[in-house]
Amino acid sequence: MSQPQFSENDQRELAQFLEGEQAKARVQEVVHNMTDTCWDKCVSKVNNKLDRSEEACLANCVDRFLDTSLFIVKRLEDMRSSSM
Amino acid sequence: MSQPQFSENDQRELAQFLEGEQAKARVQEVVHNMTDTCWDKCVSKVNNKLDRSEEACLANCVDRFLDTSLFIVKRLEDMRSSSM
Amino acid sequence: MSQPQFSENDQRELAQFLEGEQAKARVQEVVHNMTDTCWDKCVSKVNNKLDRSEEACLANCVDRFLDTSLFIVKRLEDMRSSSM
Amino acid sequence: QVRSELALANAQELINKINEKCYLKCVPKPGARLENGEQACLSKCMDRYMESWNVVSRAYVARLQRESQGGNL
Amino acid sequence: QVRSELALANAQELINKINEKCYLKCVPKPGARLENGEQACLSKCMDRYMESWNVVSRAYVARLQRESQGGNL
Amino acid sequence: QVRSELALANAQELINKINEKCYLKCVPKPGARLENGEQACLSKCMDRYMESWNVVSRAYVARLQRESQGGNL
Repeated sequence: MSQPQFSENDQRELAQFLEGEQAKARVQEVVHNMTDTCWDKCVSKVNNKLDRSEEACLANCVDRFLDTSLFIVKRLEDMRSSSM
Repeated sequence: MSQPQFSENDQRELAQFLEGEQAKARVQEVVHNMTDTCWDKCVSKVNNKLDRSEEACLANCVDRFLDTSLFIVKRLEDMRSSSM
Repeated sequence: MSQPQFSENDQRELAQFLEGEQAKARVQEVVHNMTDTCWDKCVSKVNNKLDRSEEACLANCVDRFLDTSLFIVKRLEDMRSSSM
Repeated sequence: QVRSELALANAQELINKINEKCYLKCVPKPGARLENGEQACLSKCMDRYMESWNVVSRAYVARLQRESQGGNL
Repeated sequence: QVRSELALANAQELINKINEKCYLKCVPKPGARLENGEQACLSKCMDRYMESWNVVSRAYVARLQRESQGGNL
Repeated sequence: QVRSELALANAQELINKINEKCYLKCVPKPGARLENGEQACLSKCMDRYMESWNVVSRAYVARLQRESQGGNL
Protein backbone atom coordinates (compact mmCIF):
# COMPACT_ATOMS: atom_id res chain seq x y z
CA MET A 1 0.00 0.00 0.00
CA SER A 2 1.48 3.36 -0.95
CA GLN A 3 1.17 6.31 1.40
CA PRO A 4 -0.49 9.46 0.05
CA GLN A 5 1.91 12.39 -0.30
CA PHE A 6 1.24 15.56 1.69
CA SER A 7 3.08 18.85 1.38
CA GLU A 8 4.43 20.32 4.64
CA ASN A 9 1.73 22.93 4.44
CA ASP A 10 -1.01 20.29 4.19
CA GLN A 11 0.52 18.45 7.13
CA ARG A 12 0.50 21.54 9.29
CA GLU A 13 -3.12 22.29 8.48
CA LEU A 14 -4.10 18.71 9.15
CA ALA A 15 -2.31 18.77 12.51
CA GLN A 16 -4.10 22.00 13.48
CA PHE A 17 -7.45 20.59 12.41
CA LEU A 18 -6.92 17.40 14.43
CA GLU A 19 -5.76 19.36 17.48
CA GLY A 20 -8.87 21.53 17.28
CA GLU A 21 -11.09 18.44 17.06
CA GLN A 22 -9.33 16.86 20.06
CA ALA A 23 -9.86 20.05 22.05
CA LYS A 24 -13.57 19.91 21.15
CA ALA A 25 -13.76 16.28 22.21
CA ARG A 26 -12.18 17.15 25.60
CA VAL A 27 -14.63 20.03 26.13
CA GLN A 28 -17.56 17.73 25.31
CA GLU A 29 -16.30 15.09 27.72
CA VAL A 30 -16.13 17.68 30.52
CA VAL A 31 -19.63 18.89 29.63
CA HIS A 32 -20.95 15.30 29.82
CA ASN A 33 -19.37 14.78 33.26
CA MET A 34 -20.56 18.09 34.67
CA THR A 35 -24.09 17.60 33.33
CA ASP A 36 -24.11 14.24 35.13
CA THR A 37 -22.98 15.78 38.45
CA CYS A 38 -25.11 18.93 38.24
CA TRP A 39 -28.25 17.09 37.07
CA ASP A 40 -28.13 15.05 40.30
CA LYS A 41 -27.61 18.22 42.37
CA CYS A 42 -30.11 20.52 40.68
CA VAL A 43 -32.94 18.60 38.98
CA SER A 44 -35.10 16.49 41.26
CA LYS A 45 -38.46 16.22 39.46
CA VAL A 46 -38.91 16.38 35.71
CA ASN A 47 -41.41 19.07 34.77
CA ASN A 48 -42.52 20.59 31.49
CA LYS A 49 -39.61 22.99 31.53
CA LEU A 50 -36.53 23.64 33.64
CA ASP A 51 -37.69 26.28 36.10
CA ARG A 52 -35.61 29.39 36.85
CA SER A 53 -34.11 28.06 40.04
CA GLU A 54 -33.03 24.80 38.38
CA GLU A 55 -31.44 26.68 35.52
CA ALA A 56 -29.61 29.03 37.91
CA CYS A 57 -28.53 26.04 39.98
CA LEU A 58 -27.07 24.32 36.90
CA ALA A 59 -25.08 27.37 35.80
CA ASN A 60 -23.84 28.00 39.37
CA CYS A 61 -23.01 24.32 39.72
CA VAL A 62 -20.64 24.55 36.75
CA ASP A 63 -18.93 27.69 38.05
CA ARG A 64 -18.61 26.49 41.67
CA PHE A 65 -17.33 23.10 40.47
CA LEU A 66 -14.58 24.85 38.53
CA ASP A 67 -13.92 27.18 41.48
CA THR A 68 -13.53 24.09 43.66
CA SER A 69 -11.06 22.64 41.22
CA LEU A 70 -9.00 25.85 41.18
CA PHE A 71 -9.23 26.07 44.98
CA ILE A 72 -7.84 22.55 45.40
CA VAL A 73 -5.00 23.04 42.93
CA LYS A 74 -4.05 26.39 44.49
CA ARG A 75 -4.06 24.90 48.00
CA LEU A 76 -1.91 21.95 46.90
CA GLU A 77 0.60 24.40 45.40
CA ASP A 78 0.63 26.47 48.61
CA MET A 79 1.28 23.32 50.64
CA ARG A 80 4.12 22.28 48.38
CA SER A 81 5.83 25.68 48.34
CA SER A 82 5.54 26.09 52.13
CA SER A 83 7.02 22.61 52.69
CA MET A 84 10.12 23.42 50.60
CA MET B 1 11.86 -11.45 13.04
CA SER B 2 10.08 -12.99 10.08
CA GLN B 3 6.30 -12.76 9.82
CA PRO B 4 4.38 -16.04 9.54
CA GLN B 5 2.72 -16.49 6.15
CA PHE B 6 -1.08 -16.84 5.98
CA SER B 7 -3.09 -17.73 2.92
CA GLU B 8 -5.97 -15.39 2.08
CA ASN B 9 -8.33 -18.08 3.23
CA ASP B 10 -6.62 -18.34 6.62
CA GLN B 11 -6.74 -14.58 6.95
CA ARG B 12 -10.46 -14.48 6.24
CA GLU B 13 -11.18 -17.19 8.81
CA LEU B 14 -9.00 -15.47 11.39
CA ALA B 15 -10.80 -12.16 10.77
CA GLN B 16 -14.20 -13.84 11.19
CA PHE B 17 -13.07 -15.59 14.36
CA LEU B 18 -11.76 -12.33 15.87
CA GLU B 19 -14.92 -10.46 14.90
CA GLY B 20 -17.04 -13.15 16.56
CA GLU B 21 -14.95 -12.91 19.74
CA GLN B 22 -15.24 -9.12 19.77
CA ALA B 23 -19.01 -9.41 19.40
CA LYS B 24 -19.05 -11.82 22.38
CA ALA B 25 -16.93 -9.42 24.43
CA ARG B 26 -19.37 -6.58 23.67
CA VAL B 27 -22.36 -8.72 24.68
CA GLN B 28 -20.65 -9.66 27.94
CA GLU B 29 -19.84 -6.03 28.68
CA VAL B 30 -23.51 -5.10 28.21
CA VAL B 31 -24.56 -8.01 30.44
CA HIS B 32 -22.16 -6.82 33.18
CA ASN B 33 -23.54 -3.27 33.01
CA MET B 34 -27.18 -4.35 33.00
CA THR B 35 -26.64 -6.81 35.85
CA ASP B 36 -25.14 -3.90 37.83
CA THR B 37 -28.15 -1.62 37.13
CA CYS B 38 -30.84 -4.27 37.55
CA TRP B 39 -29.31 -5.79 40.70
CA ASP B 40 -29.66 -2.38 42.38
CA LYS B 41 -33.27 -2.06 41.15
CA CYS B 42 -34.49 -5.61 41.85
CA VAL B 43 -32.52 -7.33 44.62
CA SER B 44 -32.66 -5.69 48.03
CA LYS B 45 -32.00 -8.51 50.52
CA VAL B 46 -29.91 -11.58 49.78
CA ASN B 47 -31.89 -14.75 50.50
CA ASN B 48 -31.27 -18.42 49.88
CA LYS B 49 -32.62 -18.11 46.36
CA LEU B 50 -33.82 -15.37 44.03
CA ASP B 51 -37.57 -15.33 44.58
CA ARG B 52 -40.04 -15.24 41.67
CA SER B 53 -40.69 -11.52 41.85
CA GLU B 54 -36.95 -10.72 41.87
CA GLU B 55 -36.36 -12.95 38.88
CA ALA B 56 -39.29 -11.40 36.97
CA CYS B 57 -38.03 -7.93 37.91
CA LEU B 58 -34.55 -8.73 36.54
CA ALA B 59 -35.87 -10.02 33.20
CA ASN B 60 -38.29 -7.08 32.87
CA CYS B 61 -35.50 -4.70 33.86
CA VAL B 62 -33.44 -5.87 30.87
CA ASP B 63 -36.32 -5.55 28.42
CA ARG B 64 -37.53 -2.18 29.68
CA PHE B 65 -33.94 -0.84 29.70
CA LEU B 66 -33.59 -1.79 26.03
CA ASP B 67 -37.08 -0.37 25.30
CA THR B 68 -35.94 2.88 26.91
CA SER B 69 -32.88 2.92 24.71
CA LEU B 70 -34.96 2.37 21.55
CA PHE B 71 -37.47 4.98 22.73
CA ILE B 72 -34.73 7.61 23.17
CA VAL B 73 -33.10 6.90 19.82
CA LYS B 74 -36.44 6.96 18.00
CA ARG B 75 -37.44 10.24 19.64
CA LEU B 76 -34.10 11.84 18.74
CA GLU B 77 -34.60 10.79 15.12
CA ASP B 78 -38.15 12.21 15.11
CA MET B 79 -36.84 15.51 16.48
CA ARG B 80 -34.15 15.67 13.84
CA SER B 81 -36.42 14.87 10.92
CA SER B 82 -39.11 17.35 12.07
CA SER B 83 -36.50 20.14 12.41
CA MET B 84 -35.27 19.68 8.82
CA MET C 1 14.83 9.91 12.10
CA SER C 2 17.53 7.55 13.36
CA GLN C 3 16.82 5.31 16.35
CA PRO C 4 19.17 5.58 19.34
CA GLN C 5 21.30 2.47 19.91
CA PHE C 6 20.95 0.59 23.23
CA SER C 7 23.16 -2.23 24.42
CA GLU C 8 21.39 -5.40 25.59
CA ASN C 9 22.29 -4.47 29.13
CA ASP C 10 20.71 -1.03 28.79
CA GLN C 11 17.61 -2.62 27.34
CA ARG C 12 17.27 -5.04 30.25
CA GLU C 13 17.64 -2.24 32.80
CA LEU C 14 15.13 -0.11 30.93
CA ALA C 15 12.64 -3.00 30.84
CA GLN C 16 13.04 -3.57 34.61
CA PHE C 17 12.64 0.13 35.31
CA LEU C 18 9.46 0.34 33.22
CA GLU C 19 8.03 -2.80 34.83
CA GLY C 20 8.67 -1.35 38.29
CA GLU C 21 6.95 1.90 37.30
CA GLN C 22 3.95 -0.01 35.92
CA ALA C 23 3.68 -1.96 39.17
CA LYS C 24 3.71 1.33 41.08
CA ALA C 25 1.01 2.73 38.80
CA ARG C 26 -1.17 -0.36 39.45
CA VAL C 27 -0.70 -0.05 43.22
CA GLN C 28 -1.64 3.63 43.07
CA GLU C 29 -4.75 2.87 41.03
CA VAL C 30 -5.87 0.31 43.64
CA VAL C 31 -5.19 2.83 46.42
CA HIS C 32 -7.32 5.44 44.62
CA ASN C 33 -10.21 3.00 44.22
CA MET C 34 -10.07 1.75 47.82
CA THR C 35 -9.81 5.28 49.21
CA ASP C 36 -12.96 6.10 47.23
CA THR C 37 -14.87 3.08 48.63
CA CYS C 38 -13.58 3.34 52.21
CA TRP C 39 -14.04 7.12 52.42
CA ASP C 40 -17.76 6.60 51.74
CA LYS C 41 -17.92 3.83 54.35
CA CYS C 42 -15.85 5.40 57.11
CA VAL C 43 -15.83 9.20 56.94
CA SER C 44 -19.21 10.90 57.32
CA LYS C 45 -18.42 14.38 58.67
CA VAL C 46 -15.21 16.28 57.99
CA ASN C 47 -13.58 17.34 61.24
CA ASN C 48 -10.24 18.90 62.11
CA LYS C 49 -8.58 15.50 62.14
CA LEU C 50 -9.50 11.91 61.35
CA ASP C 51 -10.56 10.50 64.72
CA ARG C 52 -9.34 7.12 65.97
CA SER C 53 -12.45 5.20 64.97
CA GLU C 54 -12.37 6.62 61.43
CA GLU C 55 -8.70 5.74 61.05
CA ALA C 56 -9.30 2.19 62.34
CA CYS C 57 -12.30 1.86 60.04
CA LEU C 58 -10.21 2.89 57.02
CA ALA C 59 -7.43 0.39 57.77
CA ASN C 60 -9.95 -2.40 58.49
CA CYS C 61 -11.87 -1.46 55.35
CA VAL C 62 -8.77 -2.13 53.24
CA ASP C 63 -8.05 -5.48 54.90
CA ARG C 64 -11.67 -6.71 54.84
CA PHE C 65 -12.02 -5.59 51.21
CA LEU C 66 -9.00 -7.71 50.28
CA ASP C 67 -10.30 -10.58 52.45
CA THR C 68 -13.57 -10.37 50.54
CA SER C 69 -11.71 -10.54 47.27
CA LEU C 70 -9.75 -13.63 48.40
CA PHE C 71 -12.96 -15.18 49.77
CA ILE C 72 -14.73 -14.78 46.42
CA VAL C 73 -11.83 -16.16 44.38
CA LYS C 74 -11.41 -19.14 46.71
CA ARG C 75 -15.13 -19.93 46.62
CA LEU C 76 -15.20 -19.73 42.82
CA GLU C 77 -12.29 -22.19 42.68
CA ASP C 78 -14.03 -24.55 45.12
CA MET C 79 -17.16 -24.45 42.96
CA ARG C 80 -15.18 -25.18 39.82
CA SER C 81 -13.20 -28.06 41.30
CA SER C 82 -16.32 -29.65 42.88
CA SER C 83 -18.17 -29.45 39.55
CA MET C 84 -15.42 -31.33 37.67
CA GLN D 1 -14.90 12.34 8.71
CA VAL D 2 -13.18 13.01 12.02
CA ARG D 3 -15.84 15.63 12.62
CA SER D 4 -18.75 13.26 12.03
CA GLU D 5 -17.12 10.60 14.25
CA LEU D 6 -16.86 13.18 17.00
CA ALA D 7 -20.52 14.17 16.57
CA LEU D 8 -21.48 10.51 16.66
CA ALA D 9 -19.46 9.80 19.82
CA ASN D 10 -21.04 12.86 21.43
CA ALA D 11 -24.59 11.76 20.52
CA GLN D 12 -23.85 8.22 21.72
CA GLU D 13 -22.57 9.47 25.08
CA LEU D 14 -25.63 11.71 25.45
CA ILE D 15 -27.95 8.76 24.71
CA ASN D 16 -26.13 6.59 27.27
CA LYS D 17 -26.41 9.25 29.98
CA ILE D 18 -30.10 9.90 29.28
CA ASN D 19 -30.75 6.16 29.30
CA GLU D 20 -29.01 5.79 32.66
CA LYS D 21 -30.50 8.85 34.40
CA CYS D 22 -34.03 8.69 33.01
CA TYR D 23 -34.48 4.94 33.31
CA LEU D 24 -33.56 5.28 36.99
CA LYS D 25 -36.02 8.15 37.49
CA CYS D 26 -38.94 7.03 35.33
CA VAL D 27 -39.00 3.23 35.56
CA PRO D 28 -38.61 2.45 39.28
CA LYS D 29 -40.32 -0.96 38.98
CA PRO D 30 -39.91 -2.42 35.49
CA GLY D 31 -43.10 -4.27 34.44
CA ALA D 32 -44.18 -6.29 31.42
CA ARG D 33 -44.11 -3.24 29.14
CA LEU D 34 -43.21 0.46 29.18
CA GLU D 35 -46.43 2.03 30.52
CA ASN D 36 -47.81 5.25 29.01
CA GLY D 37 -46.94 7.14 32.19
CA GLU D 38 -43.38 5.86 32.02
CA GLN D 39 -43.10 6.89 28.37
CA ALA D 40 -44.40 10.38 29.15
CA CYS D 41 -41.88 10.64 31.99
CA LEU D 42 -39.06 9.50 29.69
CA SER D 43 -39.97 12.13 27.08
CA LYS D 44 -39.95 14.93 29.65
CA CYS D 45 -36.83 13.64 31.35
CA MET D 46 -35.02 13.45 28.02
CA ASP D 47 -35.99 17.03 27.14
CA ARG D 48 -34.88 18.28 30.55
CA TYR D 49 -31.58 16.41 30.31
CA MET D 50 -30.82 17.92 26.90
CA GLU D 51 -31.80 21.38 28.17
CA SER D 52 -29.46 20.84 31.14
CA TRP D 53 -26.67 19.74 28.81
CA ASN D 54 -27.09 23.00 26.90
CA VAL D 55 -27.12 25.15 30.06
CA VAL D 56 -23.98 23.40 31.34
CA SER D 57 -22.27 23.66 27.97
CA ARG D 58 -22.99 27.40 27.68
CA ALA D 59 -21.82 28.06 31.26
CA TYR D 60 -18.62 26.06 30.73
CA VAL D 61 -17.73 27.69 27.41
CA ALA D 62 -18.45 31.16 28.87
CA ARG D 63 -16.15 30.36 31.79
CA LEU D 64 -13.37 29.08 29.50
CA GLN D 65 -13.60 32.37 27.56
CA ARG D 66 -13.48 34.51 30.72
CA GLU D 67 -10.50 32.52 32.05
CA SER D 68 -8.59 32.72 28.77
CA GLN D 69 -9.07 36.50 28.72
CA GLY D 70 -8.32 37.04 32.41
CA GLY D 71 -5.57 34.45 32.12
CA ASN D 72 -6.04 33.00 35.60
CA LEU D 73 -6.98 29.37 34.80
CA GLN E 1 -5.86 -18.12 23.27
CA VAL E 2 -8.06 -15.15 22.43
CA ARG E 3 -10.96 -17.22 23.74
CA SER E 4 -9.33 -17.96 27.10
CA GLU E 5 -8.34 -14.29 27.48
CA LEU E 6 -11.96 -13.35 26.94
CA ALA E 7 -13.15 -15.89 29.53
CA LEU E 8 -10.55 -14.58 31.97
CA ALA E 9 -11.55 -10.94 31.43
CA ASN E 10 -15.17 -11.93 31.93
CA ALA E 11 -14.45 -13.80 35.19
CA GLN E 12 -12.30 -10.90 36.41
CA GLU E 13 -15.07 -8.39 35.72
CA LEU E 14 -17.59 -10.63 37.50
CA ILE E 15 -15.30 -10.91 40.56
CA ASN E 16 -14.85 -7.13 40.63
CA LYS E 17 -18.59 -6.50 40.50
CA ILE E 18 -19.35 -9.09 43.20
CA ASN E 19 -16.62 -7.62 45.36
CA GLU E 20 -18.04 -4.12 44.97
CA LYS E 21 -21.73 -4.99 45.42
CA CYS E 22 -21.43 -7.64 48.14
CA TYR E 23 -18.79 -5.88 50.21
CA LEU E 24 -21.11 -2.86 50.30
CA LYS E 25 -24.10 -5.02 51.34
CA CYS E 26 -22.47 -7.51 53.72
CA VAL E 27 -19.68 -5.57 55.46
CA PRO E 28 -21.26 -2.26 56.49
CA LYS E 29 -18.79 -1.70 59.34
CA PRO E 30 -15.45 -3.39 58.63
CA GLY E 31 -13.97 -4.82 61.85
CA ALA E 32 -10.77 -6.66 62.81
CA ARG E 33 -11.74 -9.76 60.81
CA LEU E 34 -14.45 -11.03 58.45
CA GLU E 35 -17.05 -12.31 60.93
CA ASN E 36 -18.90 -15.60 60.32
CA GLY E 37 -22.13 -13.72 59.68
CA GLU E 38 -20.37 -11.54 57.11
CA GLN E 39 -18.90 -14.58 55.37
CA ALA E 40 -22.30 -16.27 55.22
CA CYS E 41 -23.76 -13.08 53.75
CA LEU E 42 -20.96 -12.88 51.18
CA SER E 43 -21.59 -16.49 50.08
CA LYS E 44 -25.30 -15.90 49.59
CA CYS E 45 -24.77 -12.53 47.94
CA MET E 46 -22.25 -14.05 45.54
CA ASP E 47 -24.66 -16.85 44.58
CA ARG E 48 -27.51 -14.37 44.05
CA TYR E 49 -25.29 -12.09 41.96
CA MET E 50 -24.24 -14.95 39.70
CA GLU E 51 -27.87 -16.09 39.39
CA SER E 52 -28.82 -12.53 38.47
CA TRP E 53 -26.02 -12.40 35.90
CA ASN E 54 -27.47 -15.53 34.30
CA VAL E 55 -31.05 -14.21 34.31
CA VAL E 56 -29.90 -10.94 32.72
CA SER E 57 -27.73 -12.75 30.21
CA ARG E 58 -30.57 -15.06 29.12
CA ALA E 59 -33.03 -12.16 28.84
CA TYR E 60 -30.57 -10.08 26.81
CA VAL E 61 -29.65 -12.87 24.41
CA ALA E 62 -33.34 -13.76 23.94
CA ARG E 63 -34.07 -10.12 23.13
CA LEU E 64 -31.19 -9.91 20.65
CA GLN E 65 -32.58 -12.98 18.88
CA ARG E 66 -36.12 -11.58 18.77
CA GLU E 67 -34.83 -8.26 17.42
CA SER E 68 -32.64 -9.86 14.78
CA GLN E 69 -35.61 -11.92 13.56
CA GLY E 70 -38.15 -9.11 13.74
CA GLY E 71 -35.47 -6.79 12.39
CA ASN E 72 -36.55 -3.74 14.41
CA LEU E 73 -33.45 -3.08 16.49
CA GLN F 1 10.48 11.34 32.74
CA VAL F 2 8.30 8.26 33.13
CA ARG F 3 8.54 8.80 36.87
CA SER F 4 7.35 12.40 36.72
CA GLU F 5 4.50 11.42 34.39
CA LEU F 6 3.43 8.84 36.94
CA ALA F 7 3.58 11.37 39.78
CA LEU F 8 1.56 13.78 37.65
CA ALA F 9 -1.10 11.18 36.81
CA ASN F 10 -1.32 10.28 40.48
CA ALA F 11 -1.73 13.93 41.57
CA GLN F 12 -4.30 14.49 38.83
CA GLU F 13 -6.35 11.48 39.93
CA LEU F 14 -6.18 12.63 43.57
CA ILE F 15 -7.37 16.11 42.58
CA ASN F 16 -10.26 14.63 40.58
CA LYS F 17 -11.37 12.43 43.48
CA ILE F 18 -11.15 15.28 46.01
CA ASN F 19 -13.07 17.51 43.64
CA GLU F 20 -15.81 14.91 43.24
CA LYS F 21 -16.11 13.88 46.92
CA CYS F 22 -15.67 17.27 48.56
CA TYR F 23 -17.79 19.25 46.11
CA LEU F 24 -20.60 16.80 46.84
CA LYS F 25 -20.13 17.14 50.62
CA CYS F 26 -19.35 20.85 50.96
CA VAL F 27 -21.38 22.58 48.23
CA PRO F 28 -24.86 21.06 48.45
CA LYS F 29 -26.56 24.09 46.87
CA PRO F 30 -24.18 25.95 44.55
CA GLY F 31 -24.77 29.73 44.81
CA ALA F 32 -23.35 32.82 43.13
CA ARG F 33 -19.92 32.31 44.72
CA LEU F 34 -18.01 29.87 46.93
CA GLU F 35 -19.02 31.03 50.42
CA ASN F 36 -16.45 31.24 53.24
CA GLY F 37 -18.09 28.33 55.01
CA GLU F 38 -17.89 26.23 51.84
CA GLN F 39 -14.22 27.10 51.40
CA ALA F 40 -13.46 26.14 55.02
CA CYS F 41 -15.29 22.86 54.49
CA LEU F 42 -13.36 22.20 51.26
CA SER F 43 -10.04 22.78 53.04
CA LYS F 44 -10.89 20.36 55.83
CA CYS F 45 -12.39 17.81 53.47
CA MET F 46 -9.29 17.95 51.29
CA ASP F 47 -7.01 17.39 54.28
CA ARG F 48 -9.15 14.47 55.51
CA TYR F 49 -9.19 12.92 52.03
CA MET F 50 -5.41 13.09 51.73
CA GLU F 51 -5.02 11.67 55.26
CA SER F 52 -7.38 8.84 54.27
CA TRP F 53 -5.39 8.22 51.10
CA ASN F 54 -2.29 7.82 53.23
CA VAL F 55 -3.97 5.47 55.74
CA VAL F 56 -5.32 3.32 52.90
CA SER F 57 -1.99 3.34 51.10
CA ARG F 58 -0.06 2.25 54.23
CA ALA F 59 -2.60 -0.49 55.00
CA TYR F 60 -2.50 -1.78 51.43
CA VAL F 61 1.29 -1.82 51.16
CA ALA F 62 1.56 -3.53 54.59
CA ARG F 63 -0.88 -6.17 53.41
CA LEU F 64 0.99 -6.73 50.15
CA GLN F 65 4.17 -7.27 52.17
CA ARG F 66 2.51 -9.70 54.58
CA GLU F 67 1.00 -11.65 51.68
CA SER F 68 4.25 -11.80 49.74
CA GLN F 69 6.05 -13.18 52.83
CA GLY F 70 3.28 -15.56 53.84
CA GLY F 71 2.79 -16.38 50.17
CA ASN F 72 -0.98 -16.88 50.41
CA LEU F 73 -2.22 -14.17 48.05
